[in-house]
Amino acid sequence: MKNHVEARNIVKRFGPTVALNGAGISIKEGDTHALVGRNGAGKSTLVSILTGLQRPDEGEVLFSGEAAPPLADRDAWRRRVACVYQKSTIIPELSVAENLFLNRQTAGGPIKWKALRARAREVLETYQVDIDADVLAGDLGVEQRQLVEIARALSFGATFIILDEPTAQLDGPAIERLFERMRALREQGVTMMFISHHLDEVYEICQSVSVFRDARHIRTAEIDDLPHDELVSAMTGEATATYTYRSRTAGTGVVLAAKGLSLTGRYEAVDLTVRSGEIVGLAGSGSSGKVGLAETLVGLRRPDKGVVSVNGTPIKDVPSALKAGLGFVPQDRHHEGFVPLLSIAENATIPIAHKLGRFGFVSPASRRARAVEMIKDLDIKTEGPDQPVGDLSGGNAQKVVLARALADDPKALVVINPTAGVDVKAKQSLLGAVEDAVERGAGAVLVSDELDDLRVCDRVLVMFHGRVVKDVPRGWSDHELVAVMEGIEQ
Amino acid sequence: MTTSTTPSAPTAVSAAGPRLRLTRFRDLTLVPVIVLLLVVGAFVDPVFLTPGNLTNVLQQQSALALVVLAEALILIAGKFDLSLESTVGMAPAITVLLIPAASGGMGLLAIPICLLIGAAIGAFNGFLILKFQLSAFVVTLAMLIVVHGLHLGLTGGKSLFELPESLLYLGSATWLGLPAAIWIAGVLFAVGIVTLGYFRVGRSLYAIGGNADAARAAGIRVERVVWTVFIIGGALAALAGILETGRLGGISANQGVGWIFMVFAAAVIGGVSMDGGKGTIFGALTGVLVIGLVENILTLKGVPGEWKQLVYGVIILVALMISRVAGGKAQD
Amino acid sequence: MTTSTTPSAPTAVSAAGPRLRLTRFRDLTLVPVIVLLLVVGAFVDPVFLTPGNLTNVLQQQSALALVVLAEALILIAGKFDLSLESTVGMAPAITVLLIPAASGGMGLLAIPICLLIGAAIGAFNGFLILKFQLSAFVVTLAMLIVVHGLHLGLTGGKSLFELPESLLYLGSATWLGLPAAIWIAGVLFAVGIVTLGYFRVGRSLYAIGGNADAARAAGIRVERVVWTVFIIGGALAALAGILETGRLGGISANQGVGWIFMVFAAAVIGGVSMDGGKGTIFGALTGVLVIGLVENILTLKGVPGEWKQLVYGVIILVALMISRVAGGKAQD
Amino acid sequence: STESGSSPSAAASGATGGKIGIDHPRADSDFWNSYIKYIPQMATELKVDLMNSTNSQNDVAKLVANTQALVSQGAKVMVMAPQDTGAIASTLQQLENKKIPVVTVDTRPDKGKVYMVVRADNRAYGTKACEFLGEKLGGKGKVVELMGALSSVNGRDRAEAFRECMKTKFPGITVFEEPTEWDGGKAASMLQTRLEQNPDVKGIYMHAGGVHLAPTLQVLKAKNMLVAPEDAKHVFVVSNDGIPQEFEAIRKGEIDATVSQPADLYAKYALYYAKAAAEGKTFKPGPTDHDSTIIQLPNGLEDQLPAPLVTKENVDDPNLWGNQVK
Ligand SMILES: Nc1ncnc2c1ncn2[C@@H]1O[C@H](COP(=O)(O)OP(=O)(O)OP(=O)(O)O)[C@@H](O)[C@H]1O
Ligand SMILES: Nc1ncnc2c1ncn2[C@@H]1O[C@H](COP(=O)(O)OP(=O)(O)OP(=O)(O)O)[C@@H](O)[C@H]1O
Ligand SMILES: [Mg+2]
Ligand SMILES: [Mg+2]
Repeated sequence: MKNHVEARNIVKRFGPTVALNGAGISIKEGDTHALVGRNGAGKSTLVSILTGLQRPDEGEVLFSGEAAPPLADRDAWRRRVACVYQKSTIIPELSVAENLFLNRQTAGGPIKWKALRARAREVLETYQVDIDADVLAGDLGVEQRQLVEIARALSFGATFIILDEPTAQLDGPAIERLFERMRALREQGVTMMFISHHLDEVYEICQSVSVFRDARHIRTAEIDDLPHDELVSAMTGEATATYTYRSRTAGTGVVLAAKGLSLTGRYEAVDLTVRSGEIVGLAGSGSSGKVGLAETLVGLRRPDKGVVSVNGTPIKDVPSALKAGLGFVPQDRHHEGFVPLLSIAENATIPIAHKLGRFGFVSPASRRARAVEMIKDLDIKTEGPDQPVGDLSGGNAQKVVLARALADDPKALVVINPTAGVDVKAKQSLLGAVEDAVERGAGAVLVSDELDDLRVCDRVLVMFHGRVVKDVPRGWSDHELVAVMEGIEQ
Repeated sequence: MTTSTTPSAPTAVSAAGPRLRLTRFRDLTLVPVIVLLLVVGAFVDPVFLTPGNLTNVLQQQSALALVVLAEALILIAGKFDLSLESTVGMAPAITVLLIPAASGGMGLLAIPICLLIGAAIGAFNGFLILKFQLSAFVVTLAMLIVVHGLHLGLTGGKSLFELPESLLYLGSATWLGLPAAIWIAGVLFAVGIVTLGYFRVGRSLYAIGGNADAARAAGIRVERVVWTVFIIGGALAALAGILETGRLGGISANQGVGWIFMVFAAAVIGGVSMDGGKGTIFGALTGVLVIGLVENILTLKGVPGEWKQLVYGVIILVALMISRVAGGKAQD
Repeated sequence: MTTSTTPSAPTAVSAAGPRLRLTRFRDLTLVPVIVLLLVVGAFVDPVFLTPGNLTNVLQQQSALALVVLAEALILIAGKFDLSLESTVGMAPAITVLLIPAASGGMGLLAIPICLLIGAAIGAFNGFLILKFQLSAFVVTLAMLIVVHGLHLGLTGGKSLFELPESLLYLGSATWLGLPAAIWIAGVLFAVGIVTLGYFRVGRSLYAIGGNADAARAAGIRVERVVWTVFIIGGALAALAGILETGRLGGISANQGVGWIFMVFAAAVIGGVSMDGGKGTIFGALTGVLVIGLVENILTLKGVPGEWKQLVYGVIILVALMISRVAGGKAQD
Repeated sequence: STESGSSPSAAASGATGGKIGIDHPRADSDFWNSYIKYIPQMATELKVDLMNSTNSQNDVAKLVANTQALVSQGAKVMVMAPQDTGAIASTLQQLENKKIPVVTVDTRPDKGKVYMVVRADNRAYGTKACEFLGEKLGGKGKVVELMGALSSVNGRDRAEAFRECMKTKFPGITVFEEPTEWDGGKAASMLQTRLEQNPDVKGIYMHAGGVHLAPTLQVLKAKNMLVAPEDAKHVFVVSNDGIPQEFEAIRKGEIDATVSQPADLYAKYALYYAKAAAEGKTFKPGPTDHDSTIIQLPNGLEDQLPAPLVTKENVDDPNLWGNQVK
């Protein structure tokens, strides 16, 4: 089989940063090829070069052995390669139909909206996407938006598709549906490049894999020739053991309790108790209400009914929850996790600022000292506590958010999707830190879409349509848990 | 926004249904306000509803309307231009200095030259913002001062009233019984509505204002389009200057000064967002009309000068709240 | 989508080093500009560098400086307030109407009442923006008109000359050989610098402006802090009005009108971003000084009136470019 | 449709002629506020059928809009005070086409027909101020001139006349021209800077007492230069407008003179000529019965009302309008 896509000796610099340093990739026709590497390895940069959004400083891109078209000819690029970018390229203010046909609403002359909508419906139908072409894209959920992106990508008739971390925001069933689609495309002979931090997904869907590390290409292999351990060590550059889950016994004190909690449209009649020394998982498929519940537990949302108490103190908002001894990691670190322009030290110490000086004064020296401790404890890779968090890689930024949650030695910990978009190694140390905190006597709630994360939990509460339907003790199998989450089995 | 999306398919996500319908009518938010003003005006003074008076209102607003059109385009594309108000006075003034009234045949060049000056200012703004990557707000704030400074400096602050005929024509002529200015503004708004509603280049403004990176990925030449919008904006402001010059018969050193506040008020109560990608040209037009009608009613009613500004401000605030409540979503 | 892309690899870390250092010195960007202006000024006129003249510059800028301080706080917290300029005139004017000069002992209440009026305007702005979820730009644009309209309406547009002594005192007194206004502005800037640099509540402004949701999740009471900032901003603008009133010995109906342009220019060339979360109070202060020095030099040099504005605008534009080039990052 | 709705005040006062529309130029200046206050009073005295007045807030575009509205409401004569005399030409043309006579107050339109211009001679203000200062200073020394806005024709008239007179009659005097945009804050800053640079300034000419008086006194006071006229350190100050605060300052010896721009006469004769126009009367150049002269302009007539120089000697004259307002 010949190479469908090839990139050779690509060098790309952003100012002093070298994002790609002589890296390359070659993908065989009809292959589903994985690209893996730690955060900041240069994966997305390669994507932007392969899709003609950025010009490499050095090196060349070939499609089926031919040189790539000039950058200005976007349509030529789009016929060759379609892409679902890591950052959404949906325009929320425009309708789904217009998003599908962005900048090609018409070949010339005025746009015929009715015809456009009909064409959009056709495209959506062809790719079996059940979305109304008329709604505003901004009103769609994450999965639906992604489907629109995929449908749009495919509608160009390209035979090469890139998917940059498409699964990072999807839950289990949605990922499964995506994979179904990818398999169907592969049957039709479409070549794909798939980027993910979930190595099990790579094993599930891909035939071959390339590993990038520190802006360089490290290795390319058939997936069957590269066992999990070897893949991880290729990514990290060192041998990394698989994560070992620890066991512990829960204490007696209740650190976090909710009674008769309801929030219209999100969840209903939830009771929950978390004791010190235990980790309670919260699982559920998309829209099951788990995040809404977790956000209520920390005071971000006010329930319509019921009370949450931390350490016996009823809470009414975030400040009162923090005061009662709660620490938490919010769902989306970019959205509500950290302030990108502020330093690590500052981000990590916001909730304990009052302890770093008197009368509202915050001593920069003690703040720094605390931050240095945290950096050491959580093994945050940084040049120092004064570096803005916005400059950190995803995993390290997430560690800062966790450091903030742990800053005040919390009695109760609520952690939502802590490992989203984080690479293997960072994932391990994040989970390790949560387990450490619990061993120190805290009680934790861990909300996640990832079964791997849930494995550290002592028990998992499964939610379905806004209700807690089952309390699953440790020792579940993937299949078992997923069945409950899907509402197949009670 | 999106004049286009009609909810028809039964598959519509239930939650999206009502919201969709609201957004679709968002650019009609001010229509009831306009109806209300027409009723109030009729009670205030019998003259109000006469064709003569309504024509006057339209004519008086036509120059401002063109600047609102320009600003709406720029806002929809996600940028900002404060310097338009200075262009309104400066472009015709410089034109007069270049082509004095007595220059004979050259006089025909006055309009193109004036538009060119406006376009050049827009191009310079675009250059600083796109190539120098400066914030549009800040660049055009400085340019507002610079352009007006040029006007003051070159004219010595004096009003100009020996103007070439061609510069006076558009603002003072009557075509088919209506002032030419109304025709011009009307046609340009129609062009704007159609272009932004039905043409690729117009739709690309929404894409750029909504998500510039996504627009770029879709093959829209973002820089080129934005630059063009700035240039068109400058030219429209210059045209507004021409209409105003013709209407007033002279160019004072203050022509256009202070307009930008009204321009933003009109655009924003008309539903154009400061964040880009939202709003329609029709909505902006309703904003202009509301402002024009309010002014006219206050005048007919003879509100004392010292209270006029308060009444005016309160009405704008109320219109804002109405368009906020009717528009549904929070602004930021 | 996880936009989580940022470096941990050594290649990238090397890059962060210099950038970090640059941002730290960003608020010193204008210091070389100030030095340059001092040198230029010394050449323009021997009087320039005398303590008397420099004191004058500081005194003339002190009222504007307080409004810049207010705007900088509000901008850092990620909001906007255009109505400050109207408060500068309106708050002292209403105070005088409430407490006429001849009211004896009541006169001592003048300053607190004036500050309260300013605070009330800020509180109302905050209310509309936070509770009504209206855009700050738009609300305060309307409020600019409303507040000035109240000033005009209640005073009938007249200048007020008969002022209570206490209202005149701060703007005209001399303490330890320096005008009191300089001391007041100096102390408030020092308080601002220390609070925003070293105090929890000050740092929270950066957190809110940088990412309000993250600030909320970190336990900062975002609404309360933002509201407080609006109230402090209004009170500072009222204090600026008091200083200006004392300096001028009367309150004209136009006091403060048009200031907002200078305020934004000063804040922005001083490195305060329109996007929130960026900039320092010290930077804003350097912006004020640059503007004051430029004005002083232009006056000393006797630049003809009609050219002054142009020169002025060009200098601001150049200062902007300098702070852009020195500051490193693109603005938006 | 224009003659609908006869005003009740017309019937009550038995006024003749026709409805008179009046637009005021601004509501934020002391001089104009006094003028605006005189208008209804004079209208009753002269039995004029005055419509609701409008205010164009110093914006010529608003003036045009207001005029159109007043005309559609049935105005037969217009009284206006265009602060910007260039940009009113087409409006005057339209009014002429509609046979509506126009009386302008304070400013003389450059183009377009006017029935009568009611104003004092602004050039004379400049000359009077120059002569007064020139004599007091003995023909030498330095003078600061706080000017208005460059775009104001009255400001320019005063400045030009002052400049011309200084050049020809007192070449030994240096004049610093400061454009203040009618802004008290700018005036204070510029004066302060100029005094720092030239501590030997001996005279100040202010174009508008309403705007410049308070800041000037405040700056002089801060510099300890506010001393009696007998003192050698005294700075001679000539103001313009004739508002009560200026008279007060003259009495206290803080300033030396002002030109009284007669707000009351402006109001009175604006309405007087408007009524005459409505009744179809005509006037000829020459002296009038009220100590003024009508002169011929290319586009109409101008009644040049007397604008006396007020000094310590005549400051208590009860006929001065500034002594009549309370
Ligand atoms: N536009 C840009 N300007 C400056 N630096 C950039 C830019 N885009 C990427 N980089 C830098 O290039 C490097 C590689 O980034 P890239 O996004 O390709 O990583 P990635 O492998 O996709 O990481 P992730 O798994 O977190 O998505 C990083 O150091 C990143 O900070
Ligand atoms: N801001 C919001 N306003 C209104 N409804 C919302 C909002 N966010 C989520 N919902 C809806 O509330 C329900 C529960 O959402 P929640 O986020 O708690 O579920 P989830 O299990 O975390 O889902 P996912 O895994 O997709 O994030 C869903 O129907 C969702 O669409
Ligand atoms: Mg990436
Ligand atoms: Mg969720």
